[in-house]
Amino acid sequence: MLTFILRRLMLAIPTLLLISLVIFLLVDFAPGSPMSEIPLTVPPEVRQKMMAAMGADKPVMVRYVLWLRQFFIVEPQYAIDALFGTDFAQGAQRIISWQSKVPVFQIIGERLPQTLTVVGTAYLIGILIALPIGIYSAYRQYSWFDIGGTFFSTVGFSVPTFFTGNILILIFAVKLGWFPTIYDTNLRITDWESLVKMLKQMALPVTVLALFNAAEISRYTRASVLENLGQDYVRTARAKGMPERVVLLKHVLRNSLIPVVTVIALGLPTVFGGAIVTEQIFKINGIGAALIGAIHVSDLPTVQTITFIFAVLIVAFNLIADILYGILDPRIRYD
Amino acid sequence: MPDGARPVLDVRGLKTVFRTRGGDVHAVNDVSFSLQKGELLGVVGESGSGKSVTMMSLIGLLPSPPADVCGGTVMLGDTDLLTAPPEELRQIRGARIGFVFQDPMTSLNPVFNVGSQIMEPLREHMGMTKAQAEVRAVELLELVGIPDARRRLKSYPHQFSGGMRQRVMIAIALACDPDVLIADEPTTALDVTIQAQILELVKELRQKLGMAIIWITHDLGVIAGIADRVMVMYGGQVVEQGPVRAVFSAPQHPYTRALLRTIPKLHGPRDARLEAISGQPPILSAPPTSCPFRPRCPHAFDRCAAENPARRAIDGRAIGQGHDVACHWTAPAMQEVAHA
Amino acid sequence: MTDTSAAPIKLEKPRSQWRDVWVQFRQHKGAMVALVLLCVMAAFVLIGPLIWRIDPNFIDPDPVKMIRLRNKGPSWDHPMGTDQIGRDILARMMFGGRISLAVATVAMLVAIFIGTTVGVLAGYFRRIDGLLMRLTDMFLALPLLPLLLVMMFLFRDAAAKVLGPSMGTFLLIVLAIGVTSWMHSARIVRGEVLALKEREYVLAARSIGTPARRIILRHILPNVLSPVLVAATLGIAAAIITESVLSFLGLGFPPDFPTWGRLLYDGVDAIRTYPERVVWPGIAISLTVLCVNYIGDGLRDALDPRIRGR
Amino acid sequence: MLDAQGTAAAPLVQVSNLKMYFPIYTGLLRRHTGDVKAVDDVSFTIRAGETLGLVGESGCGKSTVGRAILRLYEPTAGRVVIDGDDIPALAPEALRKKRPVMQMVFQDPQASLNPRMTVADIIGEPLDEHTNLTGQEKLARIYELMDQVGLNRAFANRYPFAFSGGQRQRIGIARALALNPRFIVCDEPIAALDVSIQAQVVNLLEDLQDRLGLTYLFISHDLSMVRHIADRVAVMYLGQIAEISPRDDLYANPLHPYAEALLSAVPEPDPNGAARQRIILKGDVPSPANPPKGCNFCTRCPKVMPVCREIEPKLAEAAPGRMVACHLINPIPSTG
Amino acid sequence: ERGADGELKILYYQAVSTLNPYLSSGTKDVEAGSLVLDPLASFDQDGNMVPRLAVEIPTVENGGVAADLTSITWKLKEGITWSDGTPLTSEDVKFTWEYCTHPEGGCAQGAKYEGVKTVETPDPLTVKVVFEAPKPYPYQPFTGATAPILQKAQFGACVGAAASSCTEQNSKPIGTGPFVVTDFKVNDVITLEANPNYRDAAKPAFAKVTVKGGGDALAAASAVMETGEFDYAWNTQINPEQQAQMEAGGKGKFVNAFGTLVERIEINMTDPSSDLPEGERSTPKHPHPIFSDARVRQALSKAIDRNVLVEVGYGAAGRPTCNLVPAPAYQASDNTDCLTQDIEGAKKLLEEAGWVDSDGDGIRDKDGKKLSILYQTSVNAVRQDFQALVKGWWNEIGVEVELKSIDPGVYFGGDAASPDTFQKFYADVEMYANNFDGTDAEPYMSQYLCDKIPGPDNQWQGENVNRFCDPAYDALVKELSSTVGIEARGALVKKMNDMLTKDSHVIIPLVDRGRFSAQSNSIDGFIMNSWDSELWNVADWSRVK
Ligand SMILES: Nc1ncnc2c1ncn2[C@@H]1O[C@H](COP(=O)(O)OP(=O)(O)OP(=O)(O)O)[C@@H](O)[C@H]1O
Ligand SMILES: Nc1ncnc2c1ncn2[C@@H]1O[C@H](COP(=O)(O)OP(=O)(O)OP(=O)(O)O)[C@@H](O)[C@H]1O
Ligand SMILES: [Mg+2]
Ligand SMILES: [Mg+2]
Repeated sequence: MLTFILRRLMLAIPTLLLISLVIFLLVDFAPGSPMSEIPLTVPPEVRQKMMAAMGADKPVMVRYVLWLRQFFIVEPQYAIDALFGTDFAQGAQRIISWQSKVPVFQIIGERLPQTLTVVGTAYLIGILIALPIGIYSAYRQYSWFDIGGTFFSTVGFSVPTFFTGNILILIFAVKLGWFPTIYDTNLRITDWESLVKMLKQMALPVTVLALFNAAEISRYTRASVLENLGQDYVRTARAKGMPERVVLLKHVLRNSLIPVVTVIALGLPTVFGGAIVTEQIFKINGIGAALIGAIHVSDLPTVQTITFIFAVLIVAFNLIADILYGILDPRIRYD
Repeated sequence: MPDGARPVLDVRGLKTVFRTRGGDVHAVNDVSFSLQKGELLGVVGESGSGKSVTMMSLIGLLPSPPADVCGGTVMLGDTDLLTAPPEELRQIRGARIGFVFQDPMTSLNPVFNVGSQIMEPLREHMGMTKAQAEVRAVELLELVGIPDARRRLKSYPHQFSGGMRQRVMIAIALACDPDVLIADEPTTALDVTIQAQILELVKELRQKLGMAIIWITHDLGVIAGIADRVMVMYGGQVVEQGPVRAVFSAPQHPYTRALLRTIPKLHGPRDARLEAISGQPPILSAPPTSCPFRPRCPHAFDRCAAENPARRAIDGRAIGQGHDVACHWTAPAMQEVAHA
Repeated sequence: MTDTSAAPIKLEKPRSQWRDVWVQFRQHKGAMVALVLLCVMAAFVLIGPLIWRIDPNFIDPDPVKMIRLRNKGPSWDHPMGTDQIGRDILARMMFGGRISLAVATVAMLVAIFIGTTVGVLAGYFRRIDGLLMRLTDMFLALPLLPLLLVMMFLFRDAAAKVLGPSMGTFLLIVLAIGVTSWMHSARIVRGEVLALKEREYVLAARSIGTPARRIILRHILPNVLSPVLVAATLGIAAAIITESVLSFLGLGFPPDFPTWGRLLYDGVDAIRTYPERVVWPGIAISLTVLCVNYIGDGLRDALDPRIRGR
Repeated sequence: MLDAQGTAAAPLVQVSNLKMYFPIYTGLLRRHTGDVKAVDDVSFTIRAGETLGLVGESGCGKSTVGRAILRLYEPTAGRVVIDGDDIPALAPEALRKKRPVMQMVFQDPQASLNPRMTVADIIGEPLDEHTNLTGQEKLARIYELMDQVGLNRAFANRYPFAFSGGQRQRIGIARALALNPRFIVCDEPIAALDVSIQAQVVNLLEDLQDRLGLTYLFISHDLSMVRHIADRVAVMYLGQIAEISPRDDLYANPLHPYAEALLSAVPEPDPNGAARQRIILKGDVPSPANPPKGCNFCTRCPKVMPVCREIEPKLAEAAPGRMVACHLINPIPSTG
Repeated sequence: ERGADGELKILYYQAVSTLNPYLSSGTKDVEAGSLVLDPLASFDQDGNMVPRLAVEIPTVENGGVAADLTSITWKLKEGITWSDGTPLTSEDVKFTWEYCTHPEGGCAQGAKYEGVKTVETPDPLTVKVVFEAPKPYPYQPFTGATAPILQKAQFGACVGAAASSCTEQNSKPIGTGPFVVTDFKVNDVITLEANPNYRDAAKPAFAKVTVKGGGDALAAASAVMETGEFDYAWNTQINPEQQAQMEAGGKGKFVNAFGTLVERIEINMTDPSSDLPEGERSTPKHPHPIFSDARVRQALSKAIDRNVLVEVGYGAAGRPTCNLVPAPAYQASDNTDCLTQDIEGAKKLLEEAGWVDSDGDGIRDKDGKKLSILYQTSVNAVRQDFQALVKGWWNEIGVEVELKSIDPGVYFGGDAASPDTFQKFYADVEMYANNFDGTDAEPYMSQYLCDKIPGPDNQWQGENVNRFCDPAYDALVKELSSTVGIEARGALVKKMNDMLTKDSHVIIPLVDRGRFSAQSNSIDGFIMNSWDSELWNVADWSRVK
C-alpha cells in the first residue's frame, strides 16, 4: 500500500509539472490583458509602465520559471516562517496578484473559509440527501418513489444553478425577506445570534448546491445499490434470517458505498475549487469567484496558482479515491 | 403417516409462478415431498427444472415481485411456512433451516470478515453476546475443518480458497443447529478433490448432528455417494422420487433413465457413443396440460399429450415415502439400465 | 447453397433486427413519451419557423411602435410575448432551438467520440494507458475558460474564412465544447474496456486472427454502448448550458443569434420584472434533457439483445 | 481428409519445454520481483487425428497451456511446433496466416460469444478475416457450418442469448471449424453445460473428428468425460505435468499419486460402488507464484517422502507410452 | 458627533482590489481609496474645485499659480494629522510625486504628474509644483480622488520596484481621510472605522464602514432598494423597467449625475478587411472603402433614434447626446441636430453617395460592392440591445449589418496579440463608452491626433481608435495646449467636438451616461458627484434619525 502511494506520488510529479506548464502557457496565450480594468483615461505609456512594473512584459518562459521557483521554494518558506516564526524566506518575492498586488496565497487564505463552509456544507448535505434517496429508490425499484427520484435527479442535472439560484433569491430573499442576498464573509460565529445569521446566509447557496450534488450522487447510489441487491451474498444474508434493515443497511450498503465513496472523493476537489456560478450568484467571494475574477482581468499569477492548486487536488484526490477503494474493499490489494 | 415418524419438513402441492413482463413463468408446479429427521434427500434435474426455485419458495427467499408462491403448504413442524407472517419466517430462516448456496465465491459478503458473518445469525437468533458468539464461531469453523480457526475469524472471504469458503458457508448454515439444511449445488463450483473433501465433511456432520439435509445437484455421482433418497425434477415437477438405490438401479421415468445414460463412466467398458437427450427443455409459460417431457421422450404416446401424469407409487408405499414416478409409461424390467 | 433458400432469410435480416429494436423500444413507456415530446420539439424548431413567419430579430423600425411592443406578455400576436426590444419570443425560441439542439447534439457527439476513442485506446492498449490517463487528468485540471478563449482566439478567423462566419463559429463552438467535456466518458469507457478485454469472446476473436482494430470496432465498441449512452444524455444537457455560457462570454455566436441558453441567461436577468421570460427556455432545455435521458434509457434496453429477448 | 489419415502417426503438435510466466511487479519502481508460474516446463506431443486430454484442478494451468500453444498469450519460453511452424517464433502477419490451422473452443459458451452479434456474424467472422468470399458464398459456407454442427439454418439471425447452452457451444464450434482447422484446443467445452447437454457436444466433437480428421487438445476437469473422448491423457498439477498416459492405462492404473487421488475423488453415479476407497487430499493447492520446493505435489501428497521436498522429479518414461514425474516411480540415481 | 451613527454599509459590486489608487486606477479602487486618502483638492458635484488638504485653490489671481504658468504653489491646512497621529507635511506631498513618477513603480496615475519638473517644499506647509513648460491647466497633480497624498513614513520603502510587494501598505494605507482601514479582504470586503485623528472632530458620523464587493449591478441595486441590506450601492446600472420596479420598493432611491461619459459608435476610417496582410489591416495605408464618404457616416448617424436607446437601455441613467464632450457646460457644444431620427434623410444621403439597391435584395450596393458592415462591441446586455436596435434601423436604410460581441477583458485589454481589442478595430464600426478624468478635456481631445493612431508601430496602443486624421484638428490641439482661461479653452473644445461629430461624423455619440447609484432612504447628506469619487463627502453622511 505504501509503495503504491509512493509510486503514484512519484508519477504525479512530472504530470503536475506538465500540467502547470500547459496552464501557464494557456493562460498567458489567452487574449486579454491585465490592463483591461484600467480606465480608458489612462494613456498608453502609463499602461506600458504598469505592465513593466508587474514583470508582465518578460518572456513567458522566464516568468514560468520564476513562478515555479516562487511556488515550490519561496511560498513554502513563507509558510514555514509563518508557522514557526523562522526567517527562511528573507523577503524573497512571493507570487503576487497582478490585479490587487497582494500575495496570491493570502487571497487564497482569505477565500478558503467561506468556500469550504458553503460548498463543503452543501456537499455534505447533498450526500446526506442523496444516500437515502438513492438507497430507497433502488430498494423499491420502479415504485413511485423511484420514478419521482429519477425525475428529480434528471431535472437536477439539467437545470443550471444560475437558474435555481436566482429563483430562490427572488422568492426567499427578495419577496419573503427570509434570507440575505449578500454573503457576509466577515461574520464570525461568536454567539447564538451570529450563528443564526450564519445559517441564514448559508441557507440559499447551500440549498442550490446541495440539490445539484444530491441529484448526481443519488444516481450513482441507486445504480450501485441496485447492482448489489442482486448479489448472492444478499440472498445469503436473508437466508441467515437477518432482518431487511440489516440486509439493506449493513450488507448492501457497505458494498454499494465503495464506488459511491470514490465518486464522492473525486468530487471533493470542487469543494475547494468553489462553485463558480453559485458563488457569484450569492456573492460569496470564495475561491471560485476569485478564479473567475482573475480570469476576467487576466491576472495570470492568480489564475495560474489557483488552477494549479486545483490540479494538485484533482490528482491527489484521484489517488485518495484509489486508496479509499482499497481500504473499503478488502479484496483490493496494492503492492 | 403410515410410514415412519412425522417428517421434519412436509411440502404439499407447492406452486410458484414468476409474473414477468413477458408473461408468467410457471417455475414450480405442484411439487410435494417430505423429509424425515436425519435424512438426506438428493434433488437432481437439469438446469432450469425448478430445483432452486422450489427450495427458495419454501422459506420465502424469492424476490416478490416477480415471484408468486401461489399454492401448497410447507409444514415445518407445526408451522406452515407459506402462511407464516414474514417476521416469523425470518426467525425460522437461519435458525431452523440453514441454507448453503452454490457459488462460494459470491455468497459471502466480501467486505465483512468471516467471523462477523458467522456470528450474525448467532446473535440474531440465539441472542448470544459477542463473546459467546465468537466462541461458538470458532467451534463451528473447527467443526467444518478449518485449521487455526480463531485467527481465521478475522480473515476476509477473499483470503480463503473456494473450498474453505464453502466450509464457511456450511458453518454459517449450521450455526443455529437447524432442523433442516438445504444445500443448493454446494460443490458444483469446486474441484473434484475439494468436492470430495466437502462431501466427506457433510457425511461426517450428518452423523454427528443428525439433521435432515436437502442436497441439490446436477451430479448424479454426488447423489449416489451421499443421499438416502433422491428426487428427480423436470420442467418444474417432480417426475421421480425414491430411495437412491431403487432409483439408480431401476429408474422408472424415461428422463431419469436418459439422464443416467448420458453420463460417461469412469470405470467399466467405455461406451462408443454417449447417449444424449435431444430436444429442448420445456418453456414454462403455462401450467402444463401434457407431460412436460413428452417432446423429448422416446416412449411418448397419445395419453402423454392429453394428460399430465400424476405421481404414482411403484413399490406400494405412500407417495413421497417410497419410490414413485409421474409417468404414463410403465418401465420394463430393470436389468436394462442397471449397471453391470 | 441455392439462392432460393438463402434469399428469404437474407431478406428478413435487416428488417427484423431493427424492428426488434423498435418493438422493444416501444415497450419502454417513458422512452416513447420522451420520443414523442422530442419529435414535437424538433418539429417546433424545424417546421415552426415555416408557419410562424416572424423574423426572430425583427424590431419594428418605427420607434413609437417598437416602444409599444416591448416587454409584452403573451397575446395572440405574440404567443410567448416580446422581449425588451420588442422581438417576438416565440420566433426566438424556435430559431434558438435550432441552434441549441444542433450544437448540443454535435458537441455531444464530438465529446463522446473523443472520450470513447481515448477510453478504448487506454483500456485496450496497456502501453499507452498511463499516458492517456494522465492526459485525461490534465484536461480535467485545465481551467476551462482560458482554454476556450485561446481556442476561439486561435481558430475563429481561420474557421470563419473557410466555412463562413456562422458555420465557422458553429464548428468551433461544437469543437470547443467537445474538446473540454470528453474526460468523464473516457474514464468510464476505459474501465469498461478493461473488463471487456478479458471476456472470452475477445479472446476468441484473437484466436481467429482478428486484428486489434477490428476487435475494437466489432467486439469492444458495441458493448460499451450503454455507459456511452448515459454519458451522451448527460452531455446534451451540459452542452446546451456550456453554449449559453460561451455566448454570454462573447465567445459563441454573434449577439443577434438567439439560442436557448442565451435566452435563459437573458431571462434570468429579467427574472424580477418578467419572470415568464425565463420559463420558456428553462422548460425547453429541461424538457429536452429529460427526453434525451429517457430515450437513452429506452435505447439502451432496446439495443441490448439480451433484454430485448425477454 | 486423406491427408490427415496419411500423416496420422506423425506428431501434428509438438510442445517442448513450454513456460508461461505471468510477471509480478512490485515496489516503487515496478520491478519484476517474481512470476506466477502458470505453466512451468511442459512438453508433450499430439499426433494428427488424436485427442489428448488435459486434466487437473482449477488453476493448475490447463487453460494457460491451451492459450499459450495458440499464442493467445506470448509464451515465456519453449517451442510449439504445429504443422511444421514454430508458433512462438512467427512474425505477426505469418501468425495471422497460420491461424486457420489452429482454433479454439472456449469454456463458457455464453461468454465466448459476443452478445451483440448474430449467429451468422459470429460464424462468419473468421471467414471475413481470412477469405475473400462474396456475401453469397459466405452465407453458403455459414449454412454449411451450421448444418455440420447441427444448428437449424433458420437460427442464423438470432442472437446468442436466444440459445441453450449446448446450442451456444455449437455456435462456438462452428466458428472454430469455419476455416477448416486441423488442430482445435477445446478449453473445457462442456464444463458450463448441463449434464444432459454435455453428451450432445461431446458427440458432436467426436463426429467432427471422425469426419474431418481433427486433432484435439481436450481440456477438462471432468475425468469421466476425458476418459470417454481422449486417446491419451495428461494430468497437470500446479503448472507441471504429473503424468501422461494412454487413456486406458491411466484409468486402470494411475501411476502418479496425484492422478490416483484425482481419479478416486470422482463421484460415481452408482450407489453400489460406494465401497470404493476414496483418497481425500488434505489442504489446498499452493499458489503458482510460490510453488513448494521439490516436487510441487509434496504438500498434499499422501505418499510424500523426504526426497520429494528437496528434489523436483523429472517427467520420465515409466512404462511404454507412459510418462510420470514422481520419485516413487522414477527412483533417482543416488548420484543425483 | 463622530461615530454616533454606527455602521455604514457600502456595496461596490465590482470588488475593490487595492486601496492604493496609484497601483490601479479602477474606479472602484480609487473611490474606496478616497475613504482613507485625501488629495489637496477635489471636485464638487458641479465640477468646481474645492480645497481639501489645501487652504485654498491657487489661481493666477491669488498668486498661487505663477504668471508664466510654470508653477503652482499649494498651501496645506495647518494641524492636519495622519490617522496615526503624525503631522501631514509638504514632504509627504513631494514624496507622493516621487512615488508615482519612479520609472519602475508602474504608477497608474502617471498622466496626472506629466510635465512636472520638480516639487519643492519651501516649508512644511508649502508645496510648489514646477512644470517643465507653461501649463495652462496646472491643477492635474494632487487633485481629485485619483491623485491623493500618501504618507512618506509609510510608503518610504515602497518606491519603484518594491511598490507592488508592499501588501500591508497598499491594503491599509495611512491617510488623512475620515476612515481608517481595519481589515482588507482582497476583492471582497473592506472594514474601516472612523479616523480618530480626523481633522473635523465631529465627523464622520459613522463609527464603522464596510465596503463589500461581489455580484452584479442588479443584485447591488436590489440589496439597497429591495432588501435594504446595504445603505449605498455604487453604479447600479440596470434597465429602466427594473429601475421602476425597485423604486417602488420604497426602501431607497436611485441617484444620478451626469459627467463626461459618452456611449458612442466609432467609425473606422481605415480598411479592416481580413484580405489585407496582417499589419496593414485597419491602418491608414488603406482608407475605408465605404466610410471615406462622409455622407455614409452621416446617414448612419441619422438613422439612429437615440431617445429609444436611452429608454431601452438607461432610463434615468442616461440622456441622448450628439456630442463627444457633454459637460461641463463651458466646453459642451450645444448641438442637438441628431436627436430626432431621420430615416428618410439617411436614405437620401446614401442615394446621393451613390449607394442604391440595384439588385433588389434590400441591401444597397455600389460598383458591385454591398453596403455591408461589421459592428462590434463588448459583451454587455445593454450594448447587445443597442446593437440589435441599431442593426434594425440600419437595415431599414439598406445597410447590411453583422454583429459581434467580445469579452470586455479582451476588448478593452489592449493585448497587442489579440485581434479583438477595440484599438485594433478589426471591424467597420464599434461601440464603447469613454470619458475623461476631472473637468479639463485637453488630454481627451488630444487623443484624436494623427500620430496617436494605433498601429503595428506602437503595438496598437494609440488612442485615436477611429483613425481620424486632420491637420486642422491637430493644429487646434496645439492651440489648446497653450490657451489660458476657461472660456477660451471651452470654445476650442467645442470646436474640436464638432469637428469629430457634427462635421465629420467619425464619432456617432449616442448616450450621455450618468453615474447611477442607489442610496438607502436612511442615509442623509449624500451628494452624487460625477467629477470625483462618489464617496467624496462621505464624512458628511449620516443616518436619518
Ligand atoms: N426471477 C425470475 N423470473 C422469471 N423466471 C425465473 C426467475 N427465476 C427463475 N426463473 C425460472 O424458473 C425456472 C426454474 O429455475 P431454477 O433456478 O429453480 O432452476 P434450477 O433447477 O435450480 O437450475 P440450475 O441447475 O441451473 O440451478 C427456470 O426456468 C427459470 O427460467
Ligand atoms: N493473465 C494472467 N495474469 C496472471 N496470472 C494468470 C493470468 N492468467 C492465469 N493466471 C494464473 O495462472 C494460473 C493458471 O491459470 P489457468 O487459467 O491456466 O488455470 P486452469 O487450469 O485453466 O484453471 P480452470 O480450471 O479454473 O480454468 C492460475 O493461478 C492463474 O491465477
Ligand atoms: Mg439452481
Ligand atoms: Mg481454465
